[in-house]
Amino acid sequence: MTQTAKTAADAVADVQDGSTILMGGFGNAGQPMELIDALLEGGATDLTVINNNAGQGDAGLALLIKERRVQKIICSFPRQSDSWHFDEAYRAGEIELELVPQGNLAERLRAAGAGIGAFFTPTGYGTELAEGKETREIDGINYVLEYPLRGDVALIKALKADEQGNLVYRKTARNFGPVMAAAAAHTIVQVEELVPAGSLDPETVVTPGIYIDTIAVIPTASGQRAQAGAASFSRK
Amino acid sequence: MTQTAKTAADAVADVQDGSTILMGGFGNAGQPMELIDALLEGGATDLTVINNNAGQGDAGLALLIKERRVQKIICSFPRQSDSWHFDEAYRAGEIELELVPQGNLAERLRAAGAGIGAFFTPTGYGTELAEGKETREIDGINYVLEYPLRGDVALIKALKADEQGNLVYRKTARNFGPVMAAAAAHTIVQVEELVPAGSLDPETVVTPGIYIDTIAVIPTASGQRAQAGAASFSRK
Amino acid sequence: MPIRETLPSRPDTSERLSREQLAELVAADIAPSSYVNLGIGQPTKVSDYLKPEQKITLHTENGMLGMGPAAQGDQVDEDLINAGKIPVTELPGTSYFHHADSFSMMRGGHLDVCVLGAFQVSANGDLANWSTGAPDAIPAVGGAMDLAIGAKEVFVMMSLFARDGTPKIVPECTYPVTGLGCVTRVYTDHGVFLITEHEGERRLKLREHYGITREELASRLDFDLHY
Amino acid sequence: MPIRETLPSRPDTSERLSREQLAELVAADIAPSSYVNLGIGQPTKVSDYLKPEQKITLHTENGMLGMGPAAQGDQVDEDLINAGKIPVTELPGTSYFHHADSFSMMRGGHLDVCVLGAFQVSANGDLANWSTGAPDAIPAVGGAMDLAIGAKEVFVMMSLFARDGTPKIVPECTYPVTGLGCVTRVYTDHGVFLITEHEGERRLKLREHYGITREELASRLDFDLHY
Repeated sequence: MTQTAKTAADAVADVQDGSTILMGGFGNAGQPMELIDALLEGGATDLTVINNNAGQGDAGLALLIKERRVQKIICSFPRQSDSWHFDEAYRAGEIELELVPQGNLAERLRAAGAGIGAFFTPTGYGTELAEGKETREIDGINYVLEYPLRGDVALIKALKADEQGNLVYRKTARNFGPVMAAAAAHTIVQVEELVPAGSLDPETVVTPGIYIDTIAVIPTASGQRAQAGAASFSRK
Repeated sequence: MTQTAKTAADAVADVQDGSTILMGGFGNAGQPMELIDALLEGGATDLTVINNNAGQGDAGLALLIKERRVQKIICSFPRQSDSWHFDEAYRAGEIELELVPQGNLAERLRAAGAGIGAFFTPTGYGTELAEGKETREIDGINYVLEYPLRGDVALIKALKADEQGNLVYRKTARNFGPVMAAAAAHTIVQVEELVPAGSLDPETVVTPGIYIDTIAVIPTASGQRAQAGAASFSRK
Repeated sequence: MPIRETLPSRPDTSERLSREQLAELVAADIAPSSYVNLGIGQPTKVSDYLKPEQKITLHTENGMLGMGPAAQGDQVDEDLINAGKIPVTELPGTSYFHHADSFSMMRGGHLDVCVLGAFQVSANGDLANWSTGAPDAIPAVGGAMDLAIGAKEVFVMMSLFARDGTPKIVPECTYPVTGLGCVTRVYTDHGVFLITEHEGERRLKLREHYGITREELASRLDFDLHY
Repeated sequence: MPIRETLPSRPDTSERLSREQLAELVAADIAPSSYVNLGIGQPTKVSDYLKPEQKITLHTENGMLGMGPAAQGDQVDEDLINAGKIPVTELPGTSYFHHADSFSMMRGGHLDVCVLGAFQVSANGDLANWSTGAPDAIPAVGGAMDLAIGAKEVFVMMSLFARDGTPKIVPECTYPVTGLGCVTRVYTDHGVFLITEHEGERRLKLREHYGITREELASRLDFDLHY
């Protein structure tokens, strides 16, 4: 059942210490910044975070890492020009890193939501990142066996939700949102706008409401969005 | 590269004897009837067909089976009240049947398009349909290993295409279209309308044009659609 | 928990339930706001008894959430059908998705309840509902095996006894199985049975009985009945 | 075949190619109507030389087909970025999709060409471009391994020699590999190399050379060069 939280703080209030958190976003696009801020405020710690990156600049996930609230991160691209908080924690041996090729990260999340027990992927075969993993040749191609990545909680961002939790996204901010929504026991979405059931064209719903537990409405003006973008882009 | 065929006959002209054909549709919804008619006319034979059903009534796939052009069918639900042509061929031992649970059928097609070598699914474990297949217990759940289903050709139906082959579907006629489009070496779609590139909202494209090789425009009036529906529905 | 344990008004227990009463009972036992898949046949009738205030969202495995009632007259549209290929309607909040996404939703455990018919259910929850195993039958499975293993709760609706009087809840299925240990409740004309985990074993418990005494029920079943 | 074998006008072969000439050469070699992913860094420059009449569709792995040029001024939108997190624009015919769909598109072999940078390429097409293996480095892989194995053709763009003069095409990679036997062409300042299957073996063949004689090239490489 989809419920609407009054504030971002209410939305994340039940996140427990030691949880595995799926965190949407590719860089800043689609990163649920206000939900992460609320999580920071809320104090949950010993977290395992699954995100494409390991935080950038001095906001969101980067601050969670700075405060040593993340004991382990599973991601594809931690090192960026502005990933200084992760870099410091990593070099100090204060955060565990599981590095996963980006497509395997996406597919492992998809498998969790789709009830697939494991799958053979060609990505990473023969590389350091597949060391110790089960491999198999099928029809002349070599594959690595990879397992699902499940979350206790997913924090994602979408453009709009209807009252039943159906979601539409905006441009490349869609990224990991749909697969993470399905891969967590409890999915919390921040949206710019909440609309009545029946307002979204049923053909265009990207994430059906069945995957959404909690909606937090965080209005953002398009102007701000563009400006924020101009200020915070950094080369991968 | 996406090309537009002048007629349904042109669209399927290159289908070879012995091909594996992925055929969209769940019952009549989304069944590319005119493309199948053209295939019937074209004469290709010794086909392997992958579809949810095994034809209904005296149209489309049912006629291909009647004419003994299908040597093998891979499907989930061949037996229907009006599957008489399949029933006759099957009882005569003139068609081979591989019965696949519907979700495994969809997931095996998805795996083919997604470059997954094989996957562990819980569906069918412990049943006759998993006999002889590799199984594995993962985290306390029993799974069966299933392999991709690839096609030489996919014949599917959508509502609209733009000039680059981007597709949108209509209601439950979407069904197997998107996974089949990605699972075949050559995908042919019949659409009711072809629109210029840029006419479809990029957020709402269901099948990106990269998966589409040939478009055949077959206009259908909504009235006809509803009438055909009223006449041809049959209980699963 | 998406399962309601008590009914506002239980049916009279002195007579066996009619098909309509059974459908009403199942409908009343589905907790508000659940996502539900109703199988073909008898389970479809459950939708007639779902109340708007229950806010149930119906899933159909051919790619839709938010399915409305069967289409009437002009509403009939061949692009809008349910898994039984019956024309249906859409409700506000509907969404459409492709087959792989739809079955991922089932297999991934996102549906709260699925209601299925059955030939047999074993006391530990094995389900047999796709094939009678008759040698001349043309096999067909559809989404039965996916439905059986996917939902959080799998309810079976059936008559307790076959026409020849033999029970359809059995120590072990003799018909080909659809899924193992997947059924959580069995709704029958003569009683409702819960199948729960008990010290690592799944076992069947009688919740209530209709038109038959507990003793007679126990004597006609080939396994130990728990209460 | 989506690969063009001949150029309208080949560059002068007496001098090694500049980075711009190399990008132009790669762009010209991409067949019309191809779906292409350009990796981060040097390969991004290829887009400056793609001609509208080539009708190339660019893919970015963070969920978009039909990517346009980098965004300028008011066009900047933080929800519309490429894999390098640079703001970009959309072209008519764009589509958006989620990460699992985007990487399925790559892994499933649907892209015609992907152009990547590299630290090393082996003569049989192994690619090393994600890690220098330095003990104190923080590892990061992103989509490199998916790009390496996914596209029908994998083009590498790099200088042929490292700063210390050692060749970057090697008998066997000494840097950690990104993918095995995946590279099909190597575009370098000193020559273009094709890696093709020959009697069950993948081997490297010189297509043309720039600012270096064939003999000098052969003498500086640690393996047998085919022509």
